[in-house]
Amino acid sequence: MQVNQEFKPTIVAFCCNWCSYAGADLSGTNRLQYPANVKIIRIPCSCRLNPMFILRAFQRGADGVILCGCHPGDCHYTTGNYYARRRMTLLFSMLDFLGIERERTRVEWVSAAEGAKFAATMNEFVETVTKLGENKRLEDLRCKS
Amino acid sequence: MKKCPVSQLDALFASVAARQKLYIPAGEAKTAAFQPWQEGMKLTDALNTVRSAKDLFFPQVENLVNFKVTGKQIEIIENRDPSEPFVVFGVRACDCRSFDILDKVFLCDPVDTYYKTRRENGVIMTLACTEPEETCFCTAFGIDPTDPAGDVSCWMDGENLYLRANTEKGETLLSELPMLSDGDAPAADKTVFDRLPLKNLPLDKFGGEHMMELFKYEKWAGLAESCLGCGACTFVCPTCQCYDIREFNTGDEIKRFRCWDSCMYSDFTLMSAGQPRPTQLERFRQRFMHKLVYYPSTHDGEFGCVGCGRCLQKCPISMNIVKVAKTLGEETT
Amino acid sequence: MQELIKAKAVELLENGVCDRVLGWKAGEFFYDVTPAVFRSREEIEKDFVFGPFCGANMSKYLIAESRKEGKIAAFLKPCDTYSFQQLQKEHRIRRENVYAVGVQCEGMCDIDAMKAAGIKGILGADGDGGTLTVHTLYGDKSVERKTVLAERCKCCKSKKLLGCDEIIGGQGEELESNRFAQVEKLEAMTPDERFAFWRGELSRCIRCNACRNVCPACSCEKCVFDNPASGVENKAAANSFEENLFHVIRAFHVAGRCTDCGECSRVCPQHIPLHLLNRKFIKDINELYGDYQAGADMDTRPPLVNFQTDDPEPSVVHERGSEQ
Amino acid sequence: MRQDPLIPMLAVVTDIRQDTPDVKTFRVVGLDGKKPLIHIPGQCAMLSIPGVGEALFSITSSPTNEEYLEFSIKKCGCVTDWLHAMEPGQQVTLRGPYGNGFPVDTDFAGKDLVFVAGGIGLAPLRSVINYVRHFRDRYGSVDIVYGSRSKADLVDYQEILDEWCKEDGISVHLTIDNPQPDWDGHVGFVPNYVKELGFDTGKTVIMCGPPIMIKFTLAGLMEQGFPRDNIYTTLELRMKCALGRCGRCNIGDKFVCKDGPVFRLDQLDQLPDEY
Amino acid sequence: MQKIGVFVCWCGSNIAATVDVQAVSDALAKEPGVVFSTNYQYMCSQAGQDMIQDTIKEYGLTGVVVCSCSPRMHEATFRKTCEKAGLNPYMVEIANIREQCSWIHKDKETGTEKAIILGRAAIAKVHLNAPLTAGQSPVTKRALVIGGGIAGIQTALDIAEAGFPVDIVETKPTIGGKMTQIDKTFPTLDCAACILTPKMVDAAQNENINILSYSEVESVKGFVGNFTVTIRRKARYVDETKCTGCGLCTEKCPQKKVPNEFNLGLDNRRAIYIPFAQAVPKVATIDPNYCTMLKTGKCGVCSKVCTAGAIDYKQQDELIEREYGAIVAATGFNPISMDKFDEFAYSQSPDVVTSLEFERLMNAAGPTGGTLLRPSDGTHPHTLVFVQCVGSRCDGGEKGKPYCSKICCMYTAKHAMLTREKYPDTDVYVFYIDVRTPGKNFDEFYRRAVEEYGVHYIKGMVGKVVPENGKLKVQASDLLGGQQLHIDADMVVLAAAIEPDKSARPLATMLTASMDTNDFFTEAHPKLRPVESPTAGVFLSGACQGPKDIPDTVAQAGAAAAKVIGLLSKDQLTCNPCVANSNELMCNGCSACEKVCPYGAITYIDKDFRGPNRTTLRRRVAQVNPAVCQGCGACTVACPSGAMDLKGFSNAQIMAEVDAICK
Repeated sequence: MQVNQEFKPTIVAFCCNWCSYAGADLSGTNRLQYPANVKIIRIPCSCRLNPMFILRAFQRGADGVILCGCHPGDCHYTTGNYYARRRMTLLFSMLDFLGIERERTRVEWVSAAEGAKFAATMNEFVETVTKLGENKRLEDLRCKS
Repeated sequence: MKKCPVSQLDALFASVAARQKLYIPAGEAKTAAFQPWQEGMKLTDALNTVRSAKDLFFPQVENLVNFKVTGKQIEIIENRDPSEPFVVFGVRACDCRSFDILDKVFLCDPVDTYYKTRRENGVIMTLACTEPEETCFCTAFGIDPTDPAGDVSCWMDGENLYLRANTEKGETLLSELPMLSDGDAPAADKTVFDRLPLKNLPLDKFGGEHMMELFKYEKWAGLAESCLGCGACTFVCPTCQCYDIREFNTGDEIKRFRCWDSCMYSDFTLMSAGQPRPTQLERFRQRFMHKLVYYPSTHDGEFGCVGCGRCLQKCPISMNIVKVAKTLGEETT
Repeated sequence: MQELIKAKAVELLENGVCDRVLGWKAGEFFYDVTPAVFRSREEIEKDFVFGPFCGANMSKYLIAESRKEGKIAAFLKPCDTYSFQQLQKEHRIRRENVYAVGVQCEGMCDIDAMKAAGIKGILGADGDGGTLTVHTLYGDKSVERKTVLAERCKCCKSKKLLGCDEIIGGQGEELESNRFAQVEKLEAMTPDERFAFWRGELSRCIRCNACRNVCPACSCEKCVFDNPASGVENKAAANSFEENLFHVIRAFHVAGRCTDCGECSRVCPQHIPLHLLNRKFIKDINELYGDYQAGADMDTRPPLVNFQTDDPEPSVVHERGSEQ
Repeated sequence: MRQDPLIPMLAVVTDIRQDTPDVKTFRVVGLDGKKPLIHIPGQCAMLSIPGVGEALFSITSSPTNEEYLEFSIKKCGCVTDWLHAMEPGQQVTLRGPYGNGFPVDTDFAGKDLVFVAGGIGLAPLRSVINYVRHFRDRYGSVDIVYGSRSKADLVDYQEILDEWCKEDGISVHLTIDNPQPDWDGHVGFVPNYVKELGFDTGKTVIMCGPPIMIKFTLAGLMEQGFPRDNIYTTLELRMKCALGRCGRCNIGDKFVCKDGPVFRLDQLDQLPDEY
Repeated sequence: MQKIGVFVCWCGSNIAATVDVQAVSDALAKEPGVVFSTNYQYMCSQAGQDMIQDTIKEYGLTGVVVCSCSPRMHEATFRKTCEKAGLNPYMVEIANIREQCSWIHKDKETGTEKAIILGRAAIAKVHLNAPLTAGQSPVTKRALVIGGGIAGIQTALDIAEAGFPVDIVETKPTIGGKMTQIDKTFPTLDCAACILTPKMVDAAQNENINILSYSEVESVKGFVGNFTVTIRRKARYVDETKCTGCGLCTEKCPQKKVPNEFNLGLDNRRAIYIPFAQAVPKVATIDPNYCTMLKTGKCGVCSKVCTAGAIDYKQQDELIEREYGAIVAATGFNPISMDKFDEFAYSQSPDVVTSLEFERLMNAAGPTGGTLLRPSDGTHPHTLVFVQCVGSRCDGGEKGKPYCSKICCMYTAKHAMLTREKYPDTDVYVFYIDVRTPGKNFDEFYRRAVEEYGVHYIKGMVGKVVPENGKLKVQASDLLGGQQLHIDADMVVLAAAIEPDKSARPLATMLTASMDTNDFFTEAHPKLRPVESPTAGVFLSGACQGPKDIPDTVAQAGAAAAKVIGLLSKDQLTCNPCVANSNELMCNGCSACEKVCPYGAITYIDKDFRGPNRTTLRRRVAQVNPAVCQGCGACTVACPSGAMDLKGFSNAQIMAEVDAICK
């Protein structure tokens, strides 16, 4: 697939406050670079992520949405990420079922110590979404004028 | 009167479509709809479309105007959906009558210019019915399904399509179609219409003079009790025109748009101060009172229903205007 | 069957077991029956019907009816009983106010299937067995009953009547069903094909809310799509995004709770196969987290409020997809 | 731009006055600084802030005011919250006027008028009262009964004191629900006060206020023998288009936005009570 | 409409170098609701905070956005700042333009653009913020220390000294931990037992300390100030209250072939045993894996000899439940297994030992009575090779640990020195990568080993150890000398890396405390909050947080105790006000939220609501206990009607952020 050099996807990263947001901070502290297209939204726990937020992001112009949370078993709230895991699995499967590119959505577990993993994940995700190109299948043209 | 062999229907459509957009009823019986004509598209087998021809003149969603807000300043930006001349073919007599009803609502002072523009741009080619469904009852409202109105009336038998222009717009359209020749349609066989089970819908007791009596009628509760409060009847109805005005904030602009609404919805009249139609009973009653009583009361006795039978087919629980009219009609006679 | 049920309805009313009966009322034709509440022997004798078009899921009505004073008797088909139990599980139905009579079901017919078979102007039908004689404006036609069954009944998952106070027509069994066949067919398509398929279907949506309002799982006091504060409220789908949004979120909200009764597809005026969305969730849940049938029991945790520590990762979607 | 009744004009709020703790009065002019529209007392206009919403408010100022429009608005929902939070200089959109208004030049002409208002209900009546004051010689006696929860909740209190009370041939009867230290006027509910005042049953009554006030005042008036065709009130329902099309304010064969909001009691008697 | 003030921080050059702060504050000034926007060198400085406070007062701000470092750093600071100026602290939002912007981008234009978007998102959120008031919850004035090593003991002692009751849960039959096995301590070379055992006795005798030895934490529920912990007291088959610790049973027990874990299996003990002489509590324990009586029902010798009648073969595990206000994890470390390092022939020759085993071999209370003898033949070794960094500082791969175990350099110097002191006839070689001696008197100590004691320090790695004819052939490279070395050694001592105790991982799950990839507990902040876990009320003491020597451990233990004391000295805790709340008008009462709540914060009541036409409808609705709710938000997504929302992270707020970011 040809990579469109011009295209800079908009990526929304929902990060749980306890692990992944801290992991993102750590990648900053360690000056690990990842593209500026990634914008992070802090949520208390991965289980706070409502599927509506993901669809909202796509509606408003996001090209990819990624959820980062504590590793299963390490949830600050004990079980939150287990629920998030089921919800996201089913949601992503449904989006795939509707023919929407599954590569636009992603869940990655990033601990507070995994600054490097955070940066690597973001780099890789941005690359994947850049290859996919603009989100056309779940767009709202009203928001793109 | 003009005619065109059925075998040349495609050529006829192509000729119309070459001049302006042409909509014809197409698709499987279950999902028939007025669709922009394309090469090879066939008329549907269904008697009528799921949604009525109303959509083409009063679409489900249409932009009204945009606003841009900067600080304390507001800018108003024209944002009408463009409307261009079009022809809609195959409108049945019932749907055609619905435009009389909608016109009275939208074209009275102050004129709704969105609707008016589309009315002016649209040429309606009706098509006479030959094989009605059991749910048809347009005859109860004095509509002759074998002789529909519209800018151009059409009849079709096995061999020919016969066309008659009724208006100047219709004349102009027909005059531009080279494949037409002169010819008169044979007389319609109306016997099947006499066998329609709902043709004698008792409507004598409806209209403005019995308003309060009908409003207070106790059987409304029984009629409304299983209503789910969905908008299926409203949205397939050719005469329902209630709408909502809403806004969508794109982040840059506010788009004010209008969309269909249904008086069956629980939030239709909900306001911060209260709810004048608090239960489904009031909402259900409103819809049928409006069609059978309120509208005739202010429009010389003309009913707000054209008997197309869509709501009979589409109501999830099979409650419809026929059952209401019969129940109310019985009691008050 | 109809006579048995009518007799039972009268008996329950007159014995004081209940003060009203939820059943079906005859309409203008033989197929346009309406769910109705009957309060007297006279009403029942006059209008009560039970036949091949009593498809409506009566459990939805029990949410409101069971909160009223007195006790209501309800005639529930096997699919209705799954919803009935699921709603009890969610504390939506007050069981003590309901006398549930299970009614065995041979599958409901679909008037649109008759029309699709080219039968027009349908006035009535005779014949209880395999063949129906249909009276139309254009003369009598005959049709095999099984060919005009509703789609959902052709792949019936269970004839079991759950949690009823009594049963008419005998208890049934869970059936081997190929109900996921169409989901599988879609899964086998390429994403582009799937996208085209769903665009074609969902673009017909007129947002009449019939699917939502008939759905026993969609029994929210205030639906997010009606709530201006929810951020997803919309009244009419302004574009393809909002069509997708409504149906995805609705399917997600009923995921793990949907009993697969198929009402959404039955009532859709545009014949959108909405049940496929729900079935996709059910199929995924079964495959990823173990078989689960909503409403089948009163105590298991629904899959979306449950977890296993070794659940598959969301990347399973990507991996599964790439096997194609 | 092509015009349509649904496309509003721009207007600007030039002044905001805090009347009571939850009522503010907004002065509105067109972008040219002039009065944006001509109205009849009792008519309404649609105000909106794009992105927040549109709502119908009765025009409080009198048509005789040549310079601007005024709206007295109580804080009670999304749009009104926003209006209350804004500052002068803010542009708004405006369309109207809508509704029938009071028959000030026909039915009211030459009549003795009794205005009965409660709380924010004074807003639509203020337009009529000031109109009547302006053309004082066209009308007979004028009585104004106005009540609120407390002194602080009396809308336009200063104008009432400074202008209405001082004008000859106008009797102002103020009341508040509960006694308070700095109040030496009447204390009690409006319906009872109207009864106490014992107006002549030949007078024309114009009422506006909360439903409960209307209900009991009406009962009192009936008791006293007022004819129903000489009592006027205004209705408020949810509206979107204000053109009699969107269907919300439909009561019987009337649309409140078009055929109302002013109704005579005998007219209301002919309509279903869905208000 | 909020009146929002925007404050953009330069963070010196940390932000300003890659973000045009002036451009950011200018751009954000144009956002709706923003009435003031500025930038400043250090917003967190007193001057910066004063500026915020003055602006709040001057402009009547209802919301504040600070574009600065991570909210994890200074959110609390700025909240306090605003609170002092009379603004509700929850009307503050932080746009993270340092860690998540300036530090990860090099291009100033990109950084500036992103910073503006992040600022916009924060502004969009503040528009929807509502003032929140924190609730209060009581504090149970008792602490739990998990692990009874030197870290746990010191923490418990300090807490107890402050007057708070504290329980120590120790999985072994005695407290004391690893330090009991150590012979001498560096750099002072005082005897470990001499300094540890008095502390153990202190702990045992302190009225405020309750030692639950031979016990394990089974489950933890609750939250800061209000933990409920279930502790399993494993059956030791000896009544603790009756046993006098006379030790008669341990002498008479016929089962003599039980590997003695205290001496790391270098000798044997009995099936009933007291780990060592100074054990606390000094109570015998029956090892059920070896006791003939417990396994076959035949024997009962110990029961016969016990004059106190303390033996109870029928004893069962006991579960006790206790309430605590604070929990300290002090689970300590273990040397890693040498399985993966067989190039050093650990499994092939008993004369290849780990450093901890070497400690036992040097210890007077050890299996050899303190005489250094080869385990294989009991002879005196003449050539010793110490190998450093066995499993430490291994980058990548599964073999070892990526980190430095920190203590090995020093104890190896100690071992080498002690060996040379006791047995001057021995040759001692130490192979090292680097010698790390950053500690008080550490380098001096190491230099003494080299200079005074003549230990051969060789920079280089040992490639292979081959047992041959009773000798250990050591192949190594001398990096400085640039040559391959072959040494015939009598003993090889491996400085095994240390790793967190295996019990730490399940414990972290129970405590909902996070861990790093090496299973060390994560501290709330690596510099500013080194003894707290991110989970409120959970503290860290000792090597469970990272490799430490004894002085560091004791220091951290004291610090953890200070934090615990600070917590327990409060009567009420201010709760997190960002909790879930249920809109009763929309609640269906379906119980989905209740099922996913990890804290049991949601209950249901039947409540009457006004229905249409003056009717009353009774509905089941959810209620959230704000003192128990921790604000994870699981319920908000489980709720289909959206009745459940989370204060501070509401649906509307998050969606406003999404909108601002995607715009």
